[in-house]
Amino acid sequence: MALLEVDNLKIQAMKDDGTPVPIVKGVSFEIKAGEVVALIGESGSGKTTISLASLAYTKPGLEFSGGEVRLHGEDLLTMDPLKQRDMRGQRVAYLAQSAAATFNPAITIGEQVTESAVLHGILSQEEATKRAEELYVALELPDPDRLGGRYPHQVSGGQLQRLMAAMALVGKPDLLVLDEPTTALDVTTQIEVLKAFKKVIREQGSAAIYVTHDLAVVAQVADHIVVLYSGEVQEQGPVDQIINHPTHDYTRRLMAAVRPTPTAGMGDDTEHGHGRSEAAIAARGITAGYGGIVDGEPAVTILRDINVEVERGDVVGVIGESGCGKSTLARVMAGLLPSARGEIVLGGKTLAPALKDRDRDELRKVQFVFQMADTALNPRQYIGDILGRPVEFYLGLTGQEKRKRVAELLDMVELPIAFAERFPMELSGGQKQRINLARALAGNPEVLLCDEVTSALDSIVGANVIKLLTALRNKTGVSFVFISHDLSTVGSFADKIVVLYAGRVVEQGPTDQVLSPPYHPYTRLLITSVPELRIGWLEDTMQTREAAAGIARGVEITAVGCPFFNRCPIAIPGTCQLEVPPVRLHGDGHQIACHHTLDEVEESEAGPQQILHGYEKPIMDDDAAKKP
Amino acid sequence: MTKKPEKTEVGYADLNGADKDLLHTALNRGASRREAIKMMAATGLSVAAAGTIVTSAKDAIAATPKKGGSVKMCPSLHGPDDRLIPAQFTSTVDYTRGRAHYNGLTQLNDDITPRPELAEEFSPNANATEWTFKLRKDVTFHDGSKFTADDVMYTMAQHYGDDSVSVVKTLVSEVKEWKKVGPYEVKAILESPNSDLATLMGEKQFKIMKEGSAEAYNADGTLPPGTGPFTLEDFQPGVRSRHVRNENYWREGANFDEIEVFAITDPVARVNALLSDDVDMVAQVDPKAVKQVESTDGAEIKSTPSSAYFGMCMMLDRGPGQNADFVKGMKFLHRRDKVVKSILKGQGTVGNDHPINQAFGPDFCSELPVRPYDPDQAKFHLDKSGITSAEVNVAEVSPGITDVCLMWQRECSKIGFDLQVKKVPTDGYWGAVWMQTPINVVAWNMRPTATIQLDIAFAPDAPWNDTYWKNERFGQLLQMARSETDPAKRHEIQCEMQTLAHDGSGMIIPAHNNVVDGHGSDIMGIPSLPLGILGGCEWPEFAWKA
Amino acid sequence: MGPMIFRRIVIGFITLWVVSVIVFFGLSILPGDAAAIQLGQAATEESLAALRAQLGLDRPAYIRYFTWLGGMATGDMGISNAGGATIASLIDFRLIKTLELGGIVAVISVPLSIFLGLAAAMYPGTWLDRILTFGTMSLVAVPEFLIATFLVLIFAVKLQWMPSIAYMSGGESLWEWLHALAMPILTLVIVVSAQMIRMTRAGILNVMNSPYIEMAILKGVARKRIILRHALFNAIGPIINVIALNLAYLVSGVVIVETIFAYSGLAKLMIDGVQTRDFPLVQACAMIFCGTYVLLLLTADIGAILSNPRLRKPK
Amino acid sequence: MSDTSANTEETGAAEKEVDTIDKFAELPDAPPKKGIKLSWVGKVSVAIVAAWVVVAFIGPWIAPFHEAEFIVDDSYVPSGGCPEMLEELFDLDEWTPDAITQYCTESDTILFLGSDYLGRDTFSRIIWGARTTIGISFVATLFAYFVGITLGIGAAVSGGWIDMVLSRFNESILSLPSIMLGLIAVAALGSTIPILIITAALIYATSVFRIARALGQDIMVQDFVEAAHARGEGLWWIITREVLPNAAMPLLTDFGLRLVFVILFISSLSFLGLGVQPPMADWGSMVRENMQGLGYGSYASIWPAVAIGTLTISINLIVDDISAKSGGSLAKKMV
Repeated sequence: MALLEVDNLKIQAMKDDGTPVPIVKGVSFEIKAGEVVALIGESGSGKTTISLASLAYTKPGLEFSGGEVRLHGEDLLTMDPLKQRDMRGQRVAYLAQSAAATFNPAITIGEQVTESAVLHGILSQEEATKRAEELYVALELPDPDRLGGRYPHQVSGGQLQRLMAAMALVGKPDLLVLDEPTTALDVTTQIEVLKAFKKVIREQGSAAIYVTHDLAVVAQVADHIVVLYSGEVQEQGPVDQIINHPTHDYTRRLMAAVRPTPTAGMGDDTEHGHGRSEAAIAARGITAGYGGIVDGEPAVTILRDINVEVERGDVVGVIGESGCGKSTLARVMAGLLPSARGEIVLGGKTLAPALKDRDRDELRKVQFVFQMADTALNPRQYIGDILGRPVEFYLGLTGQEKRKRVAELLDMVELPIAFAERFPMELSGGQKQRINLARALAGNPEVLLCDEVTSALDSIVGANVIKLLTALRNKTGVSFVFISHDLSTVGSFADKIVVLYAGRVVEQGPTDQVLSPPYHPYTRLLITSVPELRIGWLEDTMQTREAAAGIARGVEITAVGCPFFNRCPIAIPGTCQLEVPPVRLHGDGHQIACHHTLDEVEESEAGPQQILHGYEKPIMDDDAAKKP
Repeated sequence: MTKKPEKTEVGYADLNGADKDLLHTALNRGASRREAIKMMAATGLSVAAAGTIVTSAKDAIAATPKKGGSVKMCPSLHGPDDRLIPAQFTSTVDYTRGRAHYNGLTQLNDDITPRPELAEEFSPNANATEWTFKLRKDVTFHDGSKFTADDVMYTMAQHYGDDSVSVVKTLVSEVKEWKKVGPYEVKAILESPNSDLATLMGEKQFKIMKEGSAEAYNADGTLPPGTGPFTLEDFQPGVRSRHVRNENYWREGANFDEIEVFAITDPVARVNALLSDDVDMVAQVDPKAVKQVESTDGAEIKSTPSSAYFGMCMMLDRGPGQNADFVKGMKFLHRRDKVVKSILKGQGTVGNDHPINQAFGPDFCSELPVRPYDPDQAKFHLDKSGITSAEVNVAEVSPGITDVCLMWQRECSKIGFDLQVKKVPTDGYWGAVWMQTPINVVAWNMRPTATIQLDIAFAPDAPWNDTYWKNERFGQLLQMARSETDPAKRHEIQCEMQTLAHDGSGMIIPAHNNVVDGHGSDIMGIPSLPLGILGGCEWPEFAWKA
Repeated sequence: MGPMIFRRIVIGFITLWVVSVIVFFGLSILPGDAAAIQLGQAATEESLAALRAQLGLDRPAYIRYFTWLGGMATGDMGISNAGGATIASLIDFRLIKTLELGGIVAVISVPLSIFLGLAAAMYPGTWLDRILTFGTMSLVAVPEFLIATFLVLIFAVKLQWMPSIAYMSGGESLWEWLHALAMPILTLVIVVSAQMIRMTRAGILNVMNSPYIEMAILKGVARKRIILRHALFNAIGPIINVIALNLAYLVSGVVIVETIFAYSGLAKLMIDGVQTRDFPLVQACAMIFCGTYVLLLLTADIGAILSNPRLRKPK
Repeated sequence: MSDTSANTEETGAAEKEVDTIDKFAELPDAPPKKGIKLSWVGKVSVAIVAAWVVVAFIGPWIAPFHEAEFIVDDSYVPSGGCPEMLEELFDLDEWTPDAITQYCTESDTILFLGSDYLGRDTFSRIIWGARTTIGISFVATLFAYFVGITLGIGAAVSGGWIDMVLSRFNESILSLPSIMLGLIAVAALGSTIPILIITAALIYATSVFRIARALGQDIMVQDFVEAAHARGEGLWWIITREVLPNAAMPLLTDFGLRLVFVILFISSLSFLGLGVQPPMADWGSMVRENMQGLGYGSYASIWPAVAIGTLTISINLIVDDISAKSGGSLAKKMV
């Protein structure tokens, strides 16, 4: 008998006027012990709702309207509430998408991790604490013995995500529910978290529901896949069948949306007719940061003498992990954050560092597109007003003309004119992002600064936004500065890539050259971290030594030396941490900042090298040992 | 609530023998106060009147005072400005403390006639321009020092001179100087005759202080010693004072072992405190609460008819008051009996637009008819005046005054006159509103004599002539009254003065309010001097606890 | 946190100064001065002049303000304009009384309110919650003096269980003391608790939507623990703040209760001061009230910081 | 979801997928919004408030007597009493229900809620009072919000020394007992209705200021405000179009309570002998002036209190209902 049987599950929402809206429309699937089943689909497909049903839980406003969810043959939905409570955390455990939000800021990590196990009387506090520490080790978390005493805000996002796993596993549940556990993470971090999850799941031998929209990720962890769209199962089957021989259209669309692995030649460097004579916008020797500025040095320095040029009509991709300063760069260009040193040049004219000192036309030419459309759009304004304002503000259009322009804009971002009468909250994530873009385009800008515009979106939606951007660029000849932590997205349509690390440019140049050897070691790490839609890819990458660099080391912003030193597999001790690496030129405009000569770098990339990942580490856990 | 309001002024004394006996036997039989009142009311008396009668009856049959017991007494006001210097006494709490702590040269009987206190003898010369006071020799202050003429000289000096802050300066302005005749004899030399000086000396502000004690008090707060029936144990301005019986008092002395005096400013709370038996005596019971108190066992009302009055001042020198017809008309718009009945709840007597009433006995001009409520005449005069609207400034200087004005306002509106009632805060009223705005309100306590009562606010040269009514004839009459000693003649003079005020002044006096206080049924022997709360604040030395 | 506290204290003094200026102007626009009020009806030109001279009111206002300010700086609160007692002697007794009453009310009402507030938040939508919400709302809507008088009529006049006034001759035993204070305590507990219960409930429900609460539910954490361990610790900041404001009210705002129960505390004293135009007295009270207010809010903020690890242990 | 938006999904997509487009449109986060829905409690409350507002407008025409009319000579006549009864009976304990039925059944001047301390009709005065009380408190509260919000948001937006000055001043006012401030203002300027309104408004603006300022500071750091900054918008636009609309709801939830405080504040002024000018009826003051009657078992001071209660509680219930979504929902999931 299967561990969990979801049988014709129906869940509905109640509208204000009391009419029910079906959210999950009769979904059935089952999970065998030790098996990982992936629920995939984009937002609104009901995948999270279904996964929560396995804890007999619905989000407020939703209710079960039919079907059964049987754990060991016992229906959870009709179970007595107190028994449901006991079941939660003890037999079925949940890992939420954003650990940062799901950890209680006021309680120590240790207490939160051990809480459910102790409350359900599975373990005593001592045992629980001990087991938690073992799990920290297994999950390759730094100083396990002291971690428990710290508070959530004191550890990094990647670590929190792994701590969630520990929290879920501490009670040795039969079933784990993982809800998009890696979506919010940098690729480099994602890899570790995936690896850690996979390892512990295998060791604990517990079954799991893995909810995601990312097929590539699924390919790494799942045994069985259920493809969902708007609360209905489109297709389900073993992982290789779905990955390799998808039969259903929707599945194929998901496949299509998966980002290709960044490789040379994927970049879009077609000439756009207009000459590359002078830069649309350029950052010259920018040093910037936060806090009071003392002779060109901010209290907290984020960026250190950055030089970036954006040709007319080009797309420049700025890439790097969170905290590397890529957003800061955009903010400096936009004038939101005045630089401490250096200058921003717009079409040959030097701009005032601070926003308030730039005139309206300069402001119009450089537009900033915020990462989160949800927060970037005023929830209390109609789309029509959100778009109308810049039109009025920059172009001085009013009344009929204004409305006409708004219609144009909506059309430009391929949304129906009717949307003008809607509030942002009545749009989907992707649509909001389009509005966000449209607003930036309203004043016919010359440069668009896009800050992680696709990161928060599902793969399909994200892919569509990228298509839109490409189309817009071709249509309007606007130059883009496209900021992302996702190399493949950037690689897929940027003419030029700038790799930032800890506030420094470690490598930049035309897409092809950046994506082909020689790489800066960090670039290499990024490239190899992008999951491939290939079963077993995770294991393979884990063998290569670049991954070693990824393991649990924070980004450190340093004034001297090469910032990547502490993660670099080929670091030269005594040199790298002390001297700023020289910039080495390779072909036209391709620069790599490294102490090694390019040849050294190139040959260092030869043949993978076996290193320790902790797979081999024995786990101090009897049960784990007993398991096959 | 009574069918015969005009009988409210009947007192215990007026009862015929039969009624008296009836009442006495009932009370001796142990009839509860309420039963007794019912009984009297049945004979057609108003409840209020019956109440007063029963009280006095109880006093009359009350056996000899009992010593002992400690009591709490609550006036309506106190504050950081509580004083121990008689010359600056302004509030009942001061008066009460003063009475317990000090003595005066003379003391007043319930009928407001003086009797010896610290002065064992006092006599005017033939035309009352010179008064001699012979002082007792056996009196000592609480600190043991002997009381002599110097103390009297010292005290009286406080009421003279430009730097004097005495609040009764003007009352004794006609005294040219005080002379120390011997160690135990003083003499007052007057510019103009005053047959009432001895009575005046019984007033609260003229209590005798020990020489130099005022300065000491002002300097470092050393409590001034008194000669009074109680010694001051503890005194916290605005909080409370505790007085213990003075065992080596120079005469029989007080009955209570100890009294505590502190104010409860909220009228409702004050009554509740009495009803819940947390305090023994409360001053100034709101007329509206009288019924409530009387219907509660263990608590009683002491209501003493007095000549204290409240009224509306139409100032004759400004605003509408300059128009004689306006003033005339306004005086006709008052249902005086209704004011007594529904606002004072019977705890008062009808006023006749002059400050004197029955409480002054023979000096009251009973033959002057009470001005009727006559809207037609009022309308006639007001129309003649051509004035159609006016504004009266009201502060609750006496309970019910605002309501009286509201009633007035209604009557005005009925004849199409628009009278606005503007309520203003009590603090600062006397300085900023009274005698400033064209129409305002005033309240006066009863004074020791009809002459003073008339003098203080109606004399042409009086600093407090609050309607600016300057009548020479009235002035002359006052002079005559001061020196007149023959009651019959005096009555004539008084009557003429009262008639003049009744017709001429800008003062509307719809009613005189009784002194209405409350006390536990076990408190006996409270005097009935109408000059202030609880028997003119004379209770400390004479009241006792059964 | 050290520098923050220091900064707040400095700001506190600025606030105190602003208050003194406000009070100064406030009193100077009132009709009549201490002398006029004192002599009242009996005032005459010369007696007024004499008394003004005696009280030093003949000096220009700004001089009086600065002399006061100077005195204050050296800790001398001056002499009462009405009565001539030293302000200190008037204050200290009443300050103690005020603190006694406020203290005991706080001791009762704060735990009570938090308990009931939590109870309501723990079972939202249930009858318990409905009754508490409705009850507190009604009590908030009823004038203080009505509540007080009502209680007096029931417990003092009808049942005669408790005294109708909070008067003490001194030397009471603790029990007598409590008995004498029973009514004002009861009244104030009702008045302030109503407020604090509402706020506690609201504060808790505010954080109840957070993902970590949902997570706790999904971990099978019991209702009680969710509220007490997960929600309360995150909601405590605002709750402490409301408590602080209510305590400040207990010090400065209870004039009505003090009047009805003839309890000589500071609030009534200040009103008397205003009504007698007793500038130094009012100023002194204002300083005390403002000081308490500033201190309480500072304490509240410190409490909030201590209760929030983000602020307590920065990364 | 409309076709146009569906089509967008496919811009430049591979041929083979063209047939699938319409089936898989992007799903919105939320359905188009409906108007506010009220629970039955909310509806009842709205009805009550509406009723009071109507009374406030037409009161003088529907009240049996004028607010200042002296109907009977006696204070605290019980509910249903009438002048006829008082002709016969003058003692409290004779005013029994039987007596009332005996004397007043066919009287044409019945005092439904009895008489007040001056023998005026409590019922009529409550009806007249609705006008005064609701008028004053609403206007004062609105004014308080106007001032508090303008300054509060202003302080939050402009920051720097403006914020410092405003905050200090605000703190100072807050730290002083409101009743004393009221006393000073009214004693100095007189207790006319405009003065009362302004005084109450300014006193309660201080607490609105605190809330508004805090809210403002939160909203100011939102992306959409920064977007407006980046666009080059001026202060005025940012305050009125970006910040205010988003601060409105949280501020509204406080309105009900604030209103109660204003009503209570006016009544506590009447406790010090100030408050609205007589004979004008104001609920708070009516409670105060008739308190003596409690001793007689008269409800003359309870009825106005009830009036205050019904109004303020209803308002709070409405507000709660509108912002009810706060928290309760998840909390109900607790076991």
